[in-house]
Amino acid sequence: MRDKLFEIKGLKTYFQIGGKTAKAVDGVDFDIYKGEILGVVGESGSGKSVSLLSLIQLIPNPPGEVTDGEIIFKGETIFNGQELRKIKAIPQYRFFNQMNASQRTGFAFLFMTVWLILHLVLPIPGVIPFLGSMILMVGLVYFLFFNSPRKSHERSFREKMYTRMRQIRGSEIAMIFQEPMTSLNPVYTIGMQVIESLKPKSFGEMTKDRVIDLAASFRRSTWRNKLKVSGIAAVLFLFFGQLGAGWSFLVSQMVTQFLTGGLLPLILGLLVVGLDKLISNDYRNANQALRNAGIKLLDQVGISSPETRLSDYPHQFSGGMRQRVMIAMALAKKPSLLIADEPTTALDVTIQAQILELMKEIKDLREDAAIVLITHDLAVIAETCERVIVMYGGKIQEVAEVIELFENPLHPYTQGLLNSIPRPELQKKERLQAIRGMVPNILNLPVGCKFCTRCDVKLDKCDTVEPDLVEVEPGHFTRCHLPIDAMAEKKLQGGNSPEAVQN
Amino acid sequence: MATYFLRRLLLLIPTFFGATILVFIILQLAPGGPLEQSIRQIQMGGMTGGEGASAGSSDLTSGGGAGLPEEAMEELKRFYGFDKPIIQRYLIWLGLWPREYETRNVEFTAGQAETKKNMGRGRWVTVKRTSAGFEIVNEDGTPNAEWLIRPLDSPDESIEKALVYKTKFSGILTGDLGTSYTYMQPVLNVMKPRFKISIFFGLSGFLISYMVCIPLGIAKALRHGSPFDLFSSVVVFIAYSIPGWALGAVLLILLGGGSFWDVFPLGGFRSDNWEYLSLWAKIIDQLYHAVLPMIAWTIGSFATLTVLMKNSIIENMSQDYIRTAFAKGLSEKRVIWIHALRNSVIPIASYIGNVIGVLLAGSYMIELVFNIDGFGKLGYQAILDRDYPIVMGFLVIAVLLRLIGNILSDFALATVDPRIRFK
Amino acid sequence: MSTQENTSQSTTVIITADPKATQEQISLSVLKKRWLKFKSIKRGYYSFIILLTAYILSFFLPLLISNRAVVVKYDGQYYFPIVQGYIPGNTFGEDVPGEANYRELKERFKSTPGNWVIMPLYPYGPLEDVTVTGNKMYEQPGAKHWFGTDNTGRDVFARLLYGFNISLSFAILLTIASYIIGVSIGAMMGYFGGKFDLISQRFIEIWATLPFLFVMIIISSIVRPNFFLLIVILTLFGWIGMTYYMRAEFYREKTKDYVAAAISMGQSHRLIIFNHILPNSLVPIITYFPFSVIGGISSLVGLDFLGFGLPPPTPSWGQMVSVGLQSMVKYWMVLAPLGAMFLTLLLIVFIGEAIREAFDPRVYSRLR
Amino acid sequence: MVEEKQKLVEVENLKVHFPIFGGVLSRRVATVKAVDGISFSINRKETIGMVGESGCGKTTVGRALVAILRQLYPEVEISGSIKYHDHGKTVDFAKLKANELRKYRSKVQMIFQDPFASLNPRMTVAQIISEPLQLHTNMSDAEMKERVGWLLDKVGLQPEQGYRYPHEFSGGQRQRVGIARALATNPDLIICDEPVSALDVSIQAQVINLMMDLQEEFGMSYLFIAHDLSVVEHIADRIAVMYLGNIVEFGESSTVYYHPRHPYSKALLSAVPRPDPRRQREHRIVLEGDVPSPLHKPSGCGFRTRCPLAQKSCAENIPPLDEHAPEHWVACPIVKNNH
Repeated sequence: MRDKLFEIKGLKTYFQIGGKTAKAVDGVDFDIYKGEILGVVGESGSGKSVSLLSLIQLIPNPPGEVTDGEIIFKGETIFNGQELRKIKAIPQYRFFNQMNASQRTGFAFLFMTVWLILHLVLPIPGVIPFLGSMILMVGLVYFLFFNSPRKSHERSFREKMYTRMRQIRGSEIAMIFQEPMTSLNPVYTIGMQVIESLKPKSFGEMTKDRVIDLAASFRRSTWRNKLKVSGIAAVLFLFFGQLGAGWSFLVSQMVTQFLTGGLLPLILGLLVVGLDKLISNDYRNANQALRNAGIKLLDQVGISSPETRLSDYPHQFSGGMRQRVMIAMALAKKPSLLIADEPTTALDVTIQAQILELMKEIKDLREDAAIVLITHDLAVIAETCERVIVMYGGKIQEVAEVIELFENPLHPYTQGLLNSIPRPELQKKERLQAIRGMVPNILNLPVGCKFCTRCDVKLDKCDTVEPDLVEVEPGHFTRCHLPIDAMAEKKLQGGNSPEAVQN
Repeated sequence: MATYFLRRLLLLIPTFFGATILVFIILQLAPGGPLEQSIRQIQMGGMTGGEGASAGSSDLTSGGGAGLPEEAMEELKRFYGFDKPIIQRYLIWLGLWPREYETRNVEFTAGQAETKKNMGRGRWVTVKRTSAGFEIVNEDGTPNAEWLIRPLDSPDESIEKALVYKTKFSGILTGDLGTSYTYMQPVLNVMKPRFKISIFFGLSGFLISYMVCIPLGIAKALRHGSPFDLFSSVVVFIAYSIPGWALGAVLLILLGGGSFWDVFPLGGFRSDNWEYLSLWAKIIDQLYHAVLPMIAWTIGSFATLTVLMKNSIIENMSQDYIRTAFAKGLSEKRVIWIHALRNSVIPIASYIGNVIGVLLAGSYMIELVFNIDGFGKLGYQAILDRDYPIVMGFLVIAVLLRLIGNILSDFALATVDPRIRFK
Repeated sequence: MSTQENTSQSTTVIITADPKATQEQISLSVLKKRWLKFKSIKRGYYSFIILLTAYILSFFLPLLISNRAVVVKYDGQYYFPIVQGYIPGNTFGEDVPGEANYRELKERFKSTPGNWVIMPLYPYGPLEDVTVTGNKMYEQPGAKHWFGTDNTGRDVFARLLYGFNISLSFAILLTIASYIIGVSIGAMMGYFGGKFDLISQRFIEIWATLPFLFVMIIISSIVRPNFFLLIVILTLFGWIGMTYYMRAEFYREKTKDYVAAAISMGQSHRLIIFNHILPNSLVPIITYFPFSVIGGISSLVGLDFLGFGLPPPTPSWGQMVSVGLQSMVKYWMVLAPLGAMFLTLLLIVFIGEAIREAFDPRVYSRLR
Repeated sequence: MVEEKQKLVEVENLKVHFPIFGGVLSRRVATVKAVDGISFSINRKETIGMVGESGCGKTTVGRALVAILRQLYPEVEISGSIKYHDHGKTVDFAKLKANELRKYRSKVQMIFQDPFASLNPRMTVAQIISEPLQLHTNMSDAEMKERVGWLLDKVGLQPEQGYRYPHEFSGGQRQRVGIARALATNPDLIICDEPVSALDVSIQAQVINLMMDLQEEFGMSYLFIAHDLSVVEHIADRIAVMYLGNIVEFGESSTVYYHPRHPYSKALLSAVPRPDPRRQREHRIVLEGDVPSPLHKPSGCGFRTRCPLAQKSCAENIPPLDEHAPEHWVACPIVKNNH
């Protein structure tokens, strides 16, 4: 077996929705090996995206939270659920822990009201003491009612975890998302965003770049253009100047206004050129190197004329092109893991083919880099992946090598998924073998096997007992009573020889 | 983008004319105009109408200046330009139709063929009545080209009246807002000093509210649900529930030294002895007077801006591109200040022009409460006095500012949002 | 699938999870669900209850706060001045000309058994001034006049409460009137689009460029407005804001497939607008309603303050403030009406926030 | 396919253009040629599949066939004809006035892509389904109630569920409601605009089965617009492949699916991923670039900018749809010459 890149153990991610807990991911264990293409397949609400987002801690918190589990990256534990559980055991507030939230606010307001009434009763000495007393009041209310030691512990735990995570994101794990149309920042150029994933520029550096750009465009513009701009500015100055002066039409005044307007753009231009001179050559060279790296990245993902496209904005790109830009950004630091979350769902088939080809190409760039492809489309899995995880109801239902999964699916859900796709061997207009019923709501999952509400081969115990994820055949895990029982029986028969059967 | 702005600029023209026509019609058709105001003044012996318009207007609409002789009425009408049809008056006001000035009456009794008239500065002309009309002849007998003449209606058959006048094109398009009836000065001259005061409050209020609201909005968004957010929400709620001038009034009562604490001056823009103070004392005095009005000024946009900023940040922080930015491994600070902020100021940018529009026109109440001789108060007083040139001038400037504000909004929007630039 | 979608989808299908459970559950329309959500936001809900009660009570103010007695028994006969209105003083044997002074009457009847007067809870009216004996100008707040009296000796507390009813009624009527115009014009602009939209937009742009309050002052300084005329004038300017929202709303809703479905069935424009799109465009109408009411109250108080609002004897908050501000020591005439306005507006803000929260819940999510 | 084919709809040279206004004086600056001269016909009881990438105009064709474009976009320009044969009578949907159209609206209905947006959230399911009945029949309330119950039963929902609101249903159930609404007036033709692409994989098959069952029972025709080629191949009798507002290939579904002739169809089909991990994919044709914007359509053949076989002559005029084989039309002279 290859080296493990990631180990995920017992991962749980819960969302708080309207006072209820949605167990989006509820105890997921899997490994990612170096250099593999792993497919994760499932329908909406199966938890496939959330589990991978949990892996790089991109779960919006609130409302979501990675509550438990362990994430180990190359032997280093980057998220430790045990530690978090210990913190959660600390009482929430410093005082009055028995109060609920509305009581707490109620008492806080009562406290403040009493304080204010005291001010009305007692003589008011002046403004400054009054303000001081107000500040004191606010401070006291906070300390008595809202100070929470648990929160600060939790905050420092998360801070530590996120700090480490940010070092890993981008450089070790990169991610591309389903919606290429919204995944790029609409107000920054492609160049800025691509170069940012190589090296984020500070505000000062961005200003410097702006100056360099402006100076270059000033130098580049012909004298004709410069005169044109000057002329327009001069006329505008003259018009508004005269308007302000009540149309005096004094010649000297008009000449001044005209000249001011005319010279202003030139002076501004020279100012920018002057500023441009102040910028050091080292900076320019470093900048140029970064820019070239950005161009190379865009070129690598198949964007034509990358030099000019660097200064375009995302809305000037089509969906497929944006997804290429996303891939370019993800590849910037040559990460060891690329997570692609339904990268082609929003795209047309022909563009999907392009993107999938591209993903395979980048696979060849780095031997040991792994790719996780999340999708709901089994056909895409069949074409690209080596190993497949099937998810349903926030749990892994089946794990197998891709050929094994398609030829010998053990879980009824996997079988159902495969059967509901029209296949060439079906007669035309023949009814498809659909899975009956609906995808259960994530807030209201069954107690036993998550698939029991739609399963055609359900046993009685399926309603109450959830099977474990068991390795039925080498490398083929499944979470279904039927194959597990069958295997156990086989083992029993095989292990205990004929005597056992006789008994 | 150039065509976009060119279009916006071209659209300014019809909007400007539309708006001024509307107000012109309202003002000119309505009863209780400057005419009645003058009549009342004449009747009451020149008493000024400070009591508020409430008492004045209605009882005059009916009988009007019944006590005045017809002639005086005509004279007044002509003075205010009410003897012409409204379209002509509008065009005159715009400066597209000649305005009559330096008018003089001439009268011909029955049979009289010519009369002499003093045209000022010791010059005399002879006005002749012929069958074709009137003729003006200089003392030396040459026809006069400088003066024009037109007949007037006369109630008395036997007397024929005419008006001798000069014309010029002078109106809003030539930069002439007319002459104030009450101040007897060009409107622009009346407005200028008051304009400065309003700009002082408007601009500094604008800056302060942006400087407070944007960081506060961001902080609230990032600490949504925390005690800090809750406490600042209380302030926001209070600011929502009290109009700026009302807060000003309360502050004045509490801190102005009337019944409670004496911390700040009662109002005014500066102390009376401001001229004689040292520079440092001048600054202190100015600030001292400005604190309360400024609070009242700022509170108006405080709640809206803060909530707008907060919601905008919250909304943008849950966008996909923020997730992309985090997935790149950027620090939280950078994601907020570089990626979320620029997108979040888009709605605020479109709010900027709005502020410019309200900058001057929206401050009557605060200026009234704090007794500051600003632009708003001038407009208010002009309405009371029926000083139509000032009212119209005020409107023109308010409309222009609002239009410029709209363009400024568009410009600000185009600066922060490149998608607009390529429309 | 993004997490965002994940969470939002799961909120929409909460009830569908278990088909058996749904059958028993009473089906709720969207509006009912919103109402339940609003009820669950305590601050807004209680504010709503308080404001509603206060508003309803304020219609019965003559029973509670008035200088006219509720019942007078005099010489074996019953009088109901509140209902009957003006009763001359000599009816009850008072020798002062004019209306009976029931407070004095009450004092007098204490000594005469069989005759009695039942006064309202707070025995001062909003309109009785110094011409009534016993009333003084600028009386300090105290047990007799809770919030003092004004420049003509009228009781500030009584005027305050009557002013509450007037302000709120005014603002609500104003908002309804301007919404009717704004919604219909905006809806037509959004639905029909094309030339009609373009022309209306130009007109609205012109209309919106006018400085609203200034033109308002001009108009009300020319025509002496009464309650309804003032509503009409303010409506002339107030309708614009809604058109933007409704136009945008109709533009958006029109592109949705249920409208395409209705068109494909051959449904008429009128029914598509009223039965299909309008019920789905209620969110801005409902969420902005409280804030428009706030705007209405502020406008009225402001106009009253400037002296261009309701005609003089009407109890109005703004008028009290303008009198009070003339001298800094009559603090009660500024603080009391402004305090009342503040409390009213605060309640409406709470209601408005809760409504917004119920209709347009913002999911706060944060990545790190 | 021996039974006699009865034509239901004949589309001839249909063009749908959307003008774009811009510039300082908002004059017409460009035209989006969403549909640029297409002709095809639909027989009774037949399913026509229509495939193509996004922006190729397939949805516009569907909307033109139910004649809702003019109401949705007042400025749209429609030319050509959509002849609808209603038992001996023939009407042209492209030219009929709105009030005359109303009589025929019950005969052509539509199912929409997004089950969340196509049902009015403020109406109960029963109200939604009874709306077309109110408009096109004179049923009494009791009859209507019965009919709605029957329809709900037909699409696999319980009649009691009629009193609920759309938001209480899952995506698949909503799509069933949409089908019931389309079915209410016994239409001859149902336009299905990507009816399953918003649904979960396991639900898609249920809805497709339902649609096939209903066609079996009621005998209406479908125009099945989709981008999922394997589904289209399964359900459709004939397939039309669209590219930039034109049909580039039209024929029996298995012919088009397994033996495409037009280079675009070939590329499109080879790009479809197949659920077979052992399949070798060396011969996959990966097209370069994106579909050009319909605002700047290339001259001549729209596909020539991405076509591996493109020649100079392709830029000259739009290739007509020729019958390359019996019942198999292809709009590419080069392929024809090569055969």
